[in-house]
Order: sequence, then C-alpha cells, then structure tokens
Amino acid sequence: MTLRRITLRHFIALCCCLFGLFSLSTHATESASLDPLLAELGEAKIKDMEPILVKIEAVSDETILPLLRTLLNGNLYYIKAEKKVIGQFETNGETFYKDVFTNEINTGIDKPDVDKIRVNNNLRGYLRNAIARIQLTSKSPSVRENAVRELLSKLDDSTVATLERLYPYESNKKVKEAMGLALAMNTASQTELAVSNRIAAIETLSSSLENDVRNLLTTLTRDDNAAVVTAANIALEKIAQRANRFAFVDQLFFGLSLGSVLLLASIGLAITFGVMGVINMAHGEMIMLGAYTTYVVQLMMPNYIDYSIWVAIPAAFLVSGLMGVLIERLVICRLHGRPLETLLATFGISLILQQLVRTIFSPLNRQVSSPSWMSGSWEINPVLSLTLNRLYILAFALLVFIVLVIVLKKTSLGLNVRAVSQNRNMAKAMGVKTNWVDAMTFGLGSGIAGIAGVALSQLTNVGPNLGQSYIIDSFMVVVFGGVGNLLGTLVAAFTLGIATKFLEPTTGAVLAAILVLVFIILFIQKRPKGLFPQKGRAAE
Amino acid sequence: MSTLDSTRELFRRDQVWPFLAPAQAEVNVGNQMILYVEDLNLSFDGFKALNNLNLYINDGELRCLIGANGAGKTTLMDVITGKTQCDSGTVFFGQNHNLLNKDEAEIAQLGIGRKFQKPTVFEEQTVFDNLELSLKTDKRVLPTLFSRLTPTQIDRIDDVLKTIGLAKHRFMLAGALSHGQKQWLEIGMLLVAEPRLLLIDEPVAGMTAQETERTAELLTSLAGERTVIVVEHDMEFVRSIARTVTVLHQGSVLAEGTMDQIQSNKDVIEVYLGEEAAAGEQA
Amino acid sequence: MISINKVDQLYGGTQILWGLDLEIVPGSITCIMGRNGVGKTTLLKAIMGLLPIKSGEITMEGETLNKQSAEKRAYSGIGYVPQGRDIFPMLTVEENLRIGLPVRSKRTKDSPKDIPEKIFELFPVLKDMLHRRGGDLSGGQQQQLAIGRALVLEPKVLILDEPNEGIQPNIVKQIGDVILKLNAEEGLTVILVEQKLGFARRVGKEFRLMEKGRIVAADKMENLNDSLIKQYLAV
Amino acid sequence: ADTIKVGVLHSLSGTMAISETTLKDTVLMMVDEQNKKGGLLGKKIEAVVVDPASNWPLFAEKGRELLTKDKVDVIFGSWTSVSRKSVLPVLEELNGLMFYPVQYEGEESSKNVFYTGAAPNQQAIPAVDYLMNDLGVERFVLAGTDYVYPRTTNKVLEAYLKGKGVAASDIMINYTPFGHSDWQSIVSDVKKFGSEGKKTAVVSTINGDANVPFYKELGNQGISSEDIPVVAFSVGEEELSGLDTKPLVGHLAAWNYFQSVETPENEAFIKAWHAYTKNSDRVTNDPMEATYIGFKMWANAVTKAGTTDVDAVEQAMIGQTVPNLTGGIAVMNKNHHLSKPVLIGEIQDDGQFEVVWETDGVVAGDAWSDFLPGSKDLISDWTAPIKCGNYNTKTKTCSGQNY
Amino acid sequence: MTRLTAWFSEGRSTGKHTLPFVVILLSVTILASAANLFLPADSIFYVSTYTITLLGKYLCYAMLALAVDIIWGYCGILSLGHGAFFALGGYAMGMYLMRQIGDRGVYGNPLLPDFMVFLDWKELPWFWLGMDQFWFAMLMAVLVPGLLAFVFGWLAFRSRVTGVYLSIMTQALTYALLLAFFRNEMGFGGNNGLTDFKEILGFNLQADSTRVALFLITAILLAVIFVISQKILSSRLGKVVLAIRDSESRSRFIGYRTDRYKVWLFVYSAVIAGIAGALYVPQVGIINPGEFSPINSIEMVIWVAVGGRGTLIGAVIGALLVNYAKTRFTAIMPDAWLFALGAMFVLVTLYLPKGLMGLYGQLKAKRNAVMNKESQA
Ligand SMILES: Nc1ncnc2c1ncn2[C@@H]1O[C@H](COP(=O)(O)OP(=O)(O)OP(=O)(O)O)[C@@H](O)[C@H]1O
Ligand SMILES: Nc1ncnc2c1ncn2[C@@H]1O[C@H](COP(=O)(O)OP(=O)(O)OP(=O)(O)O)[C@@H](O)[C@H]1O
Ligand SMILES: NC(N)=O
Ligand SMILES: [Mg+2]
Ligand SMILES: [Mg+2]
Repeated sequence: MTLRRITLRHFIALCCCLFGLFSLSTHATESASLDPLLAELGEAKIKDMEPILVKIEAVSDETILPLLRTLLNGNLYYIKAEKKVIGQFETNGETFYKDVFTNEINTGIDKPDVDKIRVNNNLRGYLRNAIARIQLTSKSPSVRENAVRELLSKLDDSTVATLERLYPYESNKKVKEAMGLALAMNTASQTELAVSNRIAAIETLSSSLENDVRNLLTTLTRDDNAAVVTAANIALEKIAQRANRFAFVDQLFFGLSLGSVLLLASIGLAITFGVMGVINMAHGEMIMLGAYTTYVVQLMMPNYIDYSIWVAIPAAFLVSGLMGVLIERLVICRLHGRPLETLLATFGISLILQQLVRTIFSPLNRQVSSPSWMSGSWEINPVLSLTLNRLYILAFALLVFIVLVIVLKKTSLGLNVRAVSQNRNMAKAMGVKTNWVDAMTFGLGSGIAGIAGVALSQLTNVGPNLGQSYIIDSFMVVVFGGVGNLLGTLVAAFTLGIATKFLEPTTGAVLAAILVLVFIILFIQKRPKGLFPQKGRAAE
Repeated sequence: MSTLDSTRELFRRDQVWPFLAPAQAEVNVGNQMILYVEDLNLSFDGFKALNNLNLYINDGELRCLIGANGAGKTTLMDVITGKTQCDSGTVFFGQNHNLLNKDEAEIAQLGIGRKFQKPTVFEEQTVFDNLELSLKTDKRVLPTLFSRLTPTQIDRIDDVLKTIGLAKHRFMLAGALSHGQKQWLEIGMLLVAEPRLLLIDEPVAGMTAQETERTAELLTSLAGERTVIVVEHDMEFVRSIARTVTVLHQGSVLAEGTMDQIQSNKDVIEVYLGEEAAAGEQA
Repeated sequence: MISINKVDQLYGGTQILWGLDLEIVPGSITCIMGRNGVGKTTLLKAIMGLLPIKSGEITMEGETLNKQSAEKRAYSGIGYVPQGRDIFPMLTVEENLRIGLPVRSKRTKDSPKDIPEKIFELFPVLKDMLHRRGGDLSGGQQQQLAIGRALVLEPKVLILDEPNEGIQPNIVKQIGDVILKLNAEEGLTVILVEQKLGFARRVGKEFRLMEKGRIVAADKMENLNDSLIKQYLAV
Repeated sequence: ADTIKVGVLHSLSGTMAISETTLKDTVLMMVDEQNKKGGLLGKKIEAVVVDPASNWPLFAEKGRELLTKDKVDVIFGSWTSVSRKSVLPVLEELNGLMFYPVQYEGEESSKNVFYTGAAPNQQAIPAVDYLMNDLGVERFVLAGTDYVYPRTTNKVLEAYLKGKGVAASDIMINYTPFGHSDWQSIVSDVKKFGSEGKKTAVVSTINGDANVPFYKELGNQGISSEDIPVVAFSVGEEELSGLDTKPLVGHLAAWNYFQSVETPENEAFIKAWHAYTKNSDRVTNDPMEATYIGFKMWANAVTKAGTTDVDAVEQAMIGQTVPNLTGGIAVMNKNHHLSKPVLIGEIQDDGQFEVVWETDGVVAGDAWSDFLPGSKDLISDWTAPIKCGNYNTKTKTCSGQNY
Repeated sequence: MTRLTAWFSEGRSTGKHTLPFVVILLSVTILASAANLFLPADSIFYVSTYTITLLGKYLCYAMLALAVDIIWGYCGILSLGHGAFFALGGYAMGMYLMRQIGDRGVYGNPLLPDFMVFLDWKELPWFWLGMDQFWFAMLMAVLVPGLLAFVFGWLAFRSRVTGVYLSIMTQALTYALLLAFFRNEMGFGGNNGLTDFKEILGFNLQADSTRVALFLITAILLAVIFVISQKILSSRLGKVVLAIRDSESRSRFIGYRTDRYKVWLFVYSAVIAGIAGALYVPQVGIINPGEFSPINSIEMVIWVAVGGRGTLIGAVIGALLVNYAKTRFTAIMPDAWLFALGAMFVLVTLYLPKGLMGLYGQLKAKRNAVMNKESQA
C-alpha cells in the first residue's frame, strides 16, 4: 500500500513537470511510446492496470484525455489481433468503433473481435484524478475550476506545487478563487508556517462550503497551536451556520419533492374518487399502466431515450385513459347509486390488471431509463444540490395540477361531472349526457394517473406492484385534503410530504411514517371533513 | 380581574355548577313561557340569516311562523334543535335549559320534536319501525337493547297510524312512500314521540285540501297540552289554525299579532303576502 | 303535443300506473290532480324518461319517446321541475342555472354565454344568491331556482311537479303569472301537478284527475266541480 | 406412487412474486432436465406448483397441502425468512423436507430444511473484509429494510466491525420500511456521513423493491461508487434487470454466484435456462444457483438412499457434493448449510457483475453466528450422536426441537 | 297482502336463518371432526387434518366477516381497518402461545422468546407480563381490540367523522399498526412475527385432536356470536342501528345519541374480530404484521359484499365462499387465479347487487310470485 503511494506520487510529480516541458509535443511523437503501453493495458488484469496507467500518464499530455475518459466510462475496447485499443460508441442505438485519438470511425470491427477493458472502483478513482490533473491546464475555465475542486481532497506536495505555479497566471476569477482555496488549505495545514499566515488562511477558508475544507478545519481543531484551534473552531462555526441554512432548504426540497410525488399519485384519484365518488381501488393500476407504457415506449425507441418521455406522457395518458373509459363503460356505469360497491368491483379489476401485466411483462421489474437531461443534479453549492429528476417532477406535478384545474374550470366537463355526481337523474333531465360525462371524467382521472406513472417510472420500480404501493397514500392525501377539493389535494400532498421529510432525520423513516399517519388520524378528529371541507347545509 | 373577583365569579350564588344540576330536570315553565329566544344572530359567510332575533313562546301555545322564503325560519329551527350553532344570543327551553350547549339528541330528549321541511324518514325501514323508533322511551344504548314493545306502545302506534292514514302501509318500507305520505309519516313520528314542543316546518306542502284541513285539526287539538310552532306558507291553513302569528323577515321579527292584524300589515303585505293573498285568496 | 298510450309502470313488483292514457294538447296548461300516492310523480318521471315504462307508448309531436333517453328529451324541449326541487346542492346557483345552457343554445340556435336575464326578472332573489351553493338556499328559494333552471332550457313543454310547495304567497302568485305569461306569449305547453285547488283553478286550463294509476276524469278546468273533488281528492 | 413428487412453494403473486417466480421456473427446469435423464429411481418426477401468494400463513397452509394432499416427497420453496418460519412447524410436524435457496440471517437449523443460500458468514463478513482490506473503508453505513434478516446481519456486522476496531461513531445504522421509495433524505445523510474525510461504504441489506428507488437516488445525488461504494446482499442480476445500471457502475454485491463467471457449468446452466424460458435475455442469479445445487444434491441423495423417504434422504444429503456453477465444489455440511465460495462483484453497465474479489476456497455456512452473544455457543450437527440443530457446546444440551 | 308477506320474508326475517344456520354449522363441524378422528385415513369419508385446519381458518374468517358486516352492513360504517382488531386478538393469543414454548425454543431461554434472545434483549418487556396465563391472554385478546376500538371510535364518532373519512382513517389506523409491528423495537417479533408454537393449555398443537378441538371451539363460538348478534340486531337497538345507517342526523333529532351507539357497536365488532384472531393464530400457526395490511382489511369487506351485506348469514357465506375459491383457484391455476378471483368480484358486484343472499332473496321472491299467481288462479 504505502509503496504504491510513493510510486504514485513520484509519477505525479513527474507528469506535472512534463506539462510544463512538453505541452506542445505532438501526438505522433507520443504514440510511439504509447502504443506498447496501451497494448499492455489491453492485456492486463484489473489489478495490474494502475501502474500501466501511471506510465501512460507520464508519457502523455492533454491529448490523452479522450482515452482516459473512454476508459473511465467503460467504453474502451481492445482489439486483440491488432494489439490496439479502440473506443466503442453508441449513437441512436448503433454501436460503432472509433479511434479515441483521431475519432476515425473503424468500420471493419465486429463485437467478437474486441474485448472490453474493464475497470474497477480504484481505477475509476485514479482515472478521475488523473483527468483532473491534466485538466488543470485545460483551456476552458470551468473545466479548470472543476479540476481544482476535484483535487481538493488529494492535495499532495506536487499538486500544490503545480497550483502555486499556475496561480499567478490564472486569469479567470473563479478558477483563481478555487486555486486560492486549495492553496489556503495547504497553508492552513502546514504546521511549519507562521501562525498568523495559517490563521489568515483559515479565515479565507471560513467562506467556503467545500467538504474538504470542513474536514481540514476539523483536523485543525486538534492542532498543537491554540490560536489555530480557536480560529478553526470559529471558522467551522461560521461554515456550520451557513450550511444549516442550506440544509433547511435541502430538507424543504425533499419535502416538496415527496409532496409532488404524492400529488401526482393522488390527483387522478381526486377526480375519480373526489369528484365522481367512485372508490377506485384500481387507481394504482392506472398508474402502473402509465409506467409500463413508458417502458414500452422506450422499448420502441431505444435510440431516443432522451425524447421518449415526450412520447410516453401522451401515450400513457391515452393508455390509462382508455382503460379508464373501458372500465367505466363496462363496470362502473352499472353501479350508479352504489358507491360502496365500486370498491368491490374496482378491487377485482385491480387484481386482474396486476395479473395481466404479470402475464404479459413477467413479474419482474422492468427497466426504464432516465433521459440524460433528467439525470444528475443541479449543484448550487457544495452543500446544496437539487436532483434534476425530482426538480422536473415537482414542476411537472404542478403543471399537471394547473392544467387539470383549468380543464375542470373552463370546460363544461367540470360542471357537468359535479352535477352528475350530485344528482344523476336531474342532470339527465337538464340535458347532460351523463354517460359521456362519466366516461370522460373517469378517463381523465385514469389518464392523469397514467401520467403519474410516467413520472414515477423515473423514481421507482416499474413492476406489477407499483400501483399497490401508492394506493393507500393516494386515498390518504385526497381524504386529508377534503374529498372533492382539488386545492385540498394539493395542499395535503405537500403538507404530508414536508412533514414526513422534516420528521425523518430525527425519527427515522419508519417512525416518521407512523407519526404522520397518527397525525392524520388526530387531525381528522378536529376537522372531520379534511383540510378544506365542503361546507353548507347540503354537505352533511 | 382580581383573584377575589374570580373566586366570587366561580361561586356565584345564582349559578349552579353544571355537574351539580340534576341531569333531566323538569322543564321549568314557571312564567308560562316555554321557549325564550333572545338576540339570536347567525351569519353565513357574511350573510345574516338571523339578525337579533327575539321570540318568546308561551307554554301550550300554537304559534304560526311565516315569512318570506329565506327569512330564516328553518334556520331558527336549526338553532333551536341544535343542528346549527349560532354566533350569539340565547335560547332557553323553559327557564332552566340552555339549549345552546346541548346537542341534538339531548334537545330531543328534553322533549323538542321536529318535522323537517323536506320529509326525512328512515327509508329502509318500515313505516311501523319508523314510528317505533320515535316512541318516547329511554333512548340510551343498553335500555334500547333490552326494551320490548309494550302493548300500550303498540296501541299508541296503531292509533297514530290511523291518524296519519298509513295504517294500510304499516309494513311498507318508508322509502317507497310517495312524497305526501312521507310528510304524514313524519308527522306521525312527531306524534308518537309526545314532545313538549313541536317544531313543524311546512306540514301541508303537497297535501290536498282535505288533508290540509285534517292537519289543521290535528295541530289545533295538540295545542294546549303541547306547544306547537308551525311554519307554513299556505295562508288558508295558517288562518285556520292561527292564534298568534309571527312574521320573520331577513332574520328578525317583522311583525307579530293575530292573523287579521298581520294580513293588514303593510310591510307584511309588501314583503310576503302580496296584494291578492292579503285580500284572502279564495278557493 | 304529448300523448300517452296505455302506459304501465312498476316499482319492483308493485304496479303504479295501469294502462294510463293522457293527451296533452299543444299550448295547453294541463293540471293533474289526485290524492297522495296515486302516481302523479311517477307519471311525470315517465314522461321525462327518468323511469323506464313497462309497456305502452309516449309520443311527442308524433315521435315516440320510448327509446329516447332523458337527456335527449331535454334537447327535444321538455323542461322538468321535480317534486322536492332536486337542486344540485353543492353547485352554486349560477352553476345550477348554467347546466342547461348547452341545451338552450342548441334549441334556440343562438349560443348564449350567459344565463338569460329573464330568469332573474322572474326570480330576482336568484340574482342575489348567484354565488351561494344551491343546497344552502331556503326551501322556497330552491323551488324558484328549480323553475328557473328548467326555463333556461327554453322548453316547449314544462313539467311542474307541485311547484308551489314551500313558496311564499306573493311568489306563488308570481309563479302563476309566469306560467300564464309564458303560455300566452310563447305558447309554452304546461303539465302541472298541483294539490292546491286555488292555484290549480287560477292557472290550469284543463284538469285530469288520477286515481290508482289511472286517469279517471278529464275536462276543462271550469268543469271541476265539488262532486269530482269529493270523489277523487277528498280523503 | 409411480412418480416422485416435487412441491414448489414459491409466491407467484403478491409482493414476492417478483423474486420467487423465477425460482419456480428454475425448479421446473431442473425437474424437466432430470426427467430427460430418465427421472429418479426409475420414476418420473412430477412438479406440484402452488401459489402461497406472498401471504405468510398461506405458506403453512400450502405446505400442509403439499405434504398431506399431494404427498410430495420434497419441497423447494420460500424466499423470505418469515415464510420459511411459517412452514417450518408444518414441515417438522409432518416430517417433510424443504430446500431453502435464499441468503438469510442464519440462527436456524431444522432437521427438515436444507439451507442452500448464504448464511451471514458467507456473504456479509467476507464483504466487509473486502471493504476494509481492499478498499480501505473506515466508515460504514449499515442500511437495511426493517426486518429480521437485515437486523440480524447488521447485528453480526456491528459486532464484527467493533471487534476490528471500528468506532461506534463510524457506524451509521438506518432502517426503512418495506418498499420504501423515497430515499432523498437518507441518501443525503449518507452523503454527509461519507464526506467527513474517512473512506465510507454502504452495506446494504435493503430488500427487493426498495432497491430501485434507492439506487436511482444514489445516482441522481451524484454518489459514485468511487466516493461511497455500496455493497449489497440482496441485489442480484434479476434486481438489476429492472434498473438502468449506468449510474450504478462500480457498486458492489456479495454473493456465492454471478452469472458473469465463466465456467463450463455456468455456461451450460445459462444456456439451459435461456432455452427453457425461450428468452435469451433472462438472467440467472444466486438463489437460482442455490436451487440448482439443492436440486442436484437432493437427486443425488435420493439415488444414494434409494428411496425418497425423508429420514433416509436427510442423512444421505449430508456430505453430498455438487460442483458450483462458479467453480469449486459445494458441500452439504452437517448443519444443513453449504460450503460455498464467496464472490464480490462490481455492477457493470450491462446489468452484470464483474467479479473483483473472491474467497480463496469455500466458506462453510454457519447456522449460528459467532458474533451474537446468544448463539456463540450453539452449533448444529445433524449426524449422530448429536443430531440436533441447536446444540449448546457449553452446556452440552440440545434446546428446542427433540426428535 | 303481498306487502305483508314481503315484510315477513324480508324485513323481519333476519332471525329466520338463525336456527338452520346453527344446526347446519354445528352438525357439519361435528361430522367433519368425527370423520377426522375416528375414520381410517383411507376411508372415502375421511376428512384430513389439512381440511380441518383449512375449515377452521375459514370459520375464523367467517367470524371476522360477521364483525365487519355488523358495523358495515347494519350500521353503515365501512371499516377498512378491521384487520387491526383481528391481528391484535391474534397477537394476544400468539404471545400466550409463545410463552408456552418455555425453554423449548432454539436458544433454550426459559423466559424470553427466541426473537428476543436473538436481538439480545435481556428481559421481558412489560406488555409481555402475564401473557403466560391463558385467561389473561384471552382477556387481552378481547380487551385490547375493544379498547382500541373504543378510543378510536370515541374520538371519531364524537367528532362526527363519517363516510369515506372514517373508512380511510380506519385504514390509516391499521396501516400505522402494520408499520409499528414491523419494527423490531416494538417487541412483537418484527416481520417474522410469532411462530413455532408448541402447545396450548398443555395440549400439543400438532396433535389432530387439538386441531379438531380448536376447530369445534371455533364453530361453537361462531354459532354463539351469530346468535347473540342476531338477537342484538333484531332488538330495538338493531333498528336504531339501521336508522343510523339510513340517516344519522335524523336519528339524533329523535333523541338517540348516535355516537354512543356507534362506539358500542364498533367495540362489539372489534371484540368479535379479536376473538376471531385469537382462534385463527393457533390454527394457522403464525401471526405476523402482514395481518395488519390494509389489503387484508379490504378483502374482509369484499367477503361481506359477496355474501350480501346486511345479512349475517350472507357475511358468513361470503367469507366461506371467497376463501374456498381462493384455496381452489390457487391450487388449480396458480398462475391465473387472480384473474378468476378478480372476475368473480366484478361479476358479483354487477350481477348480484345484494350479494349471494340477494340472489337467494330474488329467487324466493320469484317463487313466491309464481305461487301467488297459482293460488290466485
Ligand atoms: N349553510 C348556509 N350557508 C349559506 N347560507 C345559508 C345557509 N343556510 C341558510 N342560508 C341562508 O339563510 C337564509 C335563511 O334560510 P332559511 O332556510 O332559514 O329560510 P326559511 O325562512 O326557512 O325559508 P323557506 O320558507 O323558503 O323555507 C336563506 O337565504 C339561505 O340562503
Ligand atoms: N321508489 C319507489 N319504490 C317503490 N314504490 C314507490 C317508489 N316511489 C313511489 N312509489 C309508490 O308509487 C306510488 C305513487 O307514487 P308517486 O310519487 O307517483 O305519487 P304522487 O301521486 O306523486 O303522490 P304525492 O302527491 O304524495 O306526491 C306510491 O304509492 C308510492 O308508494
Ligand atoms: N432471507 C431473506 N432474504 O429474507
Ligand atoms: Mg324553510
Ligand atoms: Mg308526487
């Protein structure tokens, strides 16, 4: 272990010097020394690969980046026959091979000819650092900045030396700041330096939220020098204060995000159950159908995963909506005036639908990929980052909600369905096409459940039990908000989401769930008709 | 408030602590007055349904309550029977029962019966059972479990069935009755309960002329022993039973007096009767 | 206008209407009378299509209605004011009235965005209560709303089931005037079930007496005499 | 009887169907193959499939049905521990024989059950050894679904880690309900816990359905396997097939079998499986191998005993050997647990595992953990003279079952 | 006249089925028991122990269905959480049985059940104390569900929580208990629950005679509860209960404190559910938090609906039939039984609005009509 560290450091130092010396060297001169190394790499076992990589790094410069990246992503292959490496790429579902340096497409290669060069976690860590080291001199400021930040945790002498050398020439403010931070960290940790310098450095550090800074400061609280300890403590305190504020925002976001999931899951039910009065136990399965639709859509357009969502949303709406219309026409419409019995029938339907997907798609979960634009997170600062998929889903939930409210407010459907649910016969006598209204409304509610399925497929399992896991929550949200009140559903979903997420850190997930349930039970005692009750003489 | 004051307040001599008061005290009608409604106010989202309403009903009186649609008659009954909470005011039954802190069942058990404007009966039970349920009996859980119909009770029900003309339909489900029959059944439910005070909301709606007459007779015969408050828009009917008539308007009393006085009251004519009706619409 | 031929009607096992015949002439005001429970409401519901009839035929302007759903009949021009009002309780007064607008626009060929002003002229109280829930209205207000709601449809035939139940005298009078006015000015055909003789006499032009699910007497209103009343209306 | 009957007691509906259906198919495939080879003892094997529908009491009922009505000679079944615990009394009462193919918490050894899945010492302990020794992990998050298997495994691990000098503050334990789907706060806590300077890893005993949202959240919060590797004991190829594995590459799992291991046996097995399911995309996994080994051993034992009589087969089972699909030989020990190799694999973007570490030889399954105070002194030995599943080596007594 | 007969055959007839039901129930169970105990296993009339336990389980479910029907069918309170009471009763029994294991557990600890040893608990939690006494455990089996029902009902009915709000709250209740019992800290064995029981009152639970005895006791208790419930529901209290179902506010206006009626009926129903649970556990051999799962509670409602709600006999028949169907379907078509069961629910709802008992009523009405016609002719 130690031995390896030393060699590593040695080589890093070496390669840092090389940046300066050979920054203009050409690919041609390198490849001569590179090729055998690459061949070696292709033949090596995972555990023998690191030294080879160190050597590769030592003899090359920025031009090696594509190679390292390809390797990091697991796309580097080795052509045994030619003793050459090649990158495998995929565009629109087609795999092809190209030279990682020249980007020349090599059409003469088939899958059996090549072997994947596998990497493991250690190698990936190494590769990332190597890339960062190389990128310190990248032309793009943001790449340089990331490189510096990447290296914060690995500040060894040579890196520091490089940074010190690059620092005066750095023109970009942000990069310079990051470098300054790294250097300050270095200064702060050097016990041989003057105390006043160290304390000044610590003060600089106190404005950063980087984890590495905090870890360094924590170590410094055990420093031999009392003044340094005090300064470190003060700085830590300052950082903690800022971090706590962001932690609160973080938690709030978690709550909103959970709320948006609850909202999506229950909004369709707010229509079929809340407005129409159908105790729709098959609601969960409508969500499930939506999720499976997403899966099928992705199957049909494997090369356009990024766009598949845009197809999946309308498709899921149609599939679940049509299924809803079908159920309404075949079953629900015969149960008018018997709302409790809709529970029985729709429960039966939910069993059938579950078994149906189990038969068609197997009982196993299906794989739904996330579009690249929905993956990852939006890093606001080192302690606050919001995951993109959740952010989109939050926005999406609100959008669906608004659209729904508009549909119900601005079209006659909303009015008619309420009239029908309050007095079917009288609605008929007023010329309302009750059959049509019922079918459309149930279809709308189901369709929205389907859309919810698309969103949920991005977060959780797509399997036959998907619906089951949301049905109870959905009913809870609708009832807590007040049956028949869409706004209530919205508020209830977010209330429950936020409450859960603020409880969770102290109580743990299980207890939080229990407490929220108990809270709902007690709350309903105070407000027996939910958050937004239907008022008036007729409401009882 | 000083401690002394609050202690005094606590031990005021004119007050009995609720838990010391006898649970089912007789209704005290010492002043010949059975119902006191004072300064009653109630508004729904800013709309004043009852507006400083005062109303006193004598024991044994038959009082007609009229007033425009929406004047607050039904709402008043809602407040008296505990269905609706008022914003301010007092409602006393006799001198000793504050109705405002009692719930519907307690009020009913005190002897206040009500017929609703829209007939409400237990649709899935027979006419007979509807009446049995309304009998004046101990209505607590255990006594109800062990009670059996006594012959006198059965006779009582039979009597009432005859009175309301549903003897033939005694075993029919109440839900299958026509609108008018339900009205009668509801009156019957009131009768078997033998309440002290009857609040009757539009009893003759949907009844034929003869039935209306019969209802009038029935109600007149009840008065004296019982106190009856009737709300009705059928002026002919009101005239045939009324001794005192109170007119409500926009949540407060507009006029009170005999039928003749009322019929000639300009305000009443304007807001309620209309010229012709005041002149006495002839059949 | 509407003719009813040999209509039988059952509730479960009990027959309510027995081979009932009834002819409603266009532009008439026909008053159907009878004791409680003889089947008046049942008959009106059958005309409106809210109850399936067992046998017989109901036609309107020569076309059979038997197969038509209630909503179709609303489009064909039948307006219905049910006994017990049947207001949509959780809809506001305005919404209660708006429900009929699509039918109205189809029937009048204009496409009104708004509730016709004449409804509010007839029942001013509805204007004040426009944003209150129907179910919160007082009984009489609801009755007015029910009539107003039927008039929004601009019907050819208006079916009224005891429309004066619970309505204050001056408005009863007013409703009578409205019926007469619509009948006179727009030729509205009216089928009216009414117990109160005074009103029936004032408004009705024809009367039909019912007993045990059959029409037992029919004539002009002038000819409704005491013996008939004694025979069919007294208890 | 003219056939030998094999009962299949796996849930085909309900929450567990997702995992158990595959095992039902595996048993059916094994039965098929055996019949093609001429059956057993000259008789055809007949499979009797029932559906206990993920309902635990139904496992007992269906078990009884299989044993008394269908008179099966052996049962292959159960996944969750609770379902096993539910049938167990029935098996012991009616002297049935069951093969249990799933990794579990240990602390059990019945005369009537053979445990072909991993005990904690065949999965958990080697996995943390790997984390500590090879990855230099110093902090551990023990995350699990709140039920017995994770609780016990974590208890074992906690004791083990503390024994290795890991401070209590460097162990974070977290339990979540079944099917937990909102992992935001927990993953964020893990992230914080892991960013405090020491190399951190997550040891996951998260069950089935909760895994997909867990890994998705990991991916989205940008926790890469280099920063905080997750080593899971309940995530296999089948679970991964329902997941987009790109963001998960590099996370780990510890099993006794991976589909990616290239041996002739495994190749044959996978081929047979694809042929049987008529689907070349179907993956194989560890409980399938456990089922495979169990079935082979049972067939051998029946042949050896010359009868399907439970007592005879039970004795004949002990010492049975079957080649592992991953190489080496599995041995049935006296405690009804197997000796098997332990492998650690990294998730690849094709949903397969790349073996990154394996034990030198096989590890014998330990029915009673050496790291739990209550069971330190217990051993299981179903051979004479002890013949007991929970024999206390201190008191020299056998508690519980008396046969 | 026809109305009168209609009244006799419908309105007041609830008590009419009682005697035949009790007779059939008891004779079938006694015959089955005898056939199990005294006939040789190869006799065609032999009833296997498997069948006996299965029937015993069905009877427990029937009792549970009765409990659901009493409050749903008669009082209109749709409880989607009755499984909670059932499970609590079951846990009480399970705790007793667990304590009876004594030192025969795998760890041989005389005091602590295995799962506590295993989680390294040192002493018995307070709520386990006394559970080794049969009488005490049985008291708890009715008291705990009863008390929970009382507290919950008292809160909910007094605040006038009704309709779907109440249903969903009951669901929340059982769901919360489900999560709570899953927690190992609770001291009820977590997900694994309580199992591996050895004996009850000194009788070996595995013995056929014990199983038969449990089965008979279940049948007898079912009969007793049936008769008592019948009596209660045909008393005036029964009418009040129906009145509450019809129109609760109207009942209040004639002087009934409906909340109290509802609370007591709810408690009664919960106690029955608790008893059913207590009988269920020794027969199936395990109690686990899964019994709290909301889906289970929904299923109970469905048994009642299939049988015909508002008739006690319907509830019993529904429970027996649906569970029998489940047993058969899962064995005959393990891959497709959910289709069959689901379809059954849908079809029953569509074509038998009042459940099987409604069908029975219709058939009888038809026959009566035919007979009436004949007699008139
Ligand atoms: N819950 C409520 N919300 C809003 N307004 C209400 C409510 N209840 C009653 N009102 C209003 O209060 C007024 C009084 O109603 P009330 O029913 O007491 O009238 P009423 O005198 O009984 O009339 P009618 O003779 O028509 O029955 C009406 O205008 C009604 O719209
Ligand atoms: N839903 C029903 N089920 C069974 N029978 C019914 C039903 N509705 C009405 N009936 C019966 O049908 C008969 C006629 O009822 P209908 O309502 O038509 O009478 P009506 O003439 O309108 O009486 P009213 O003047 O009281 O309104 C009544 O005897 C009633 O008992
Ligand atoms: N044994 C398990 N994984 O439950
Ligand atoms: Mg009124
Ligand atoms: Mg009528």
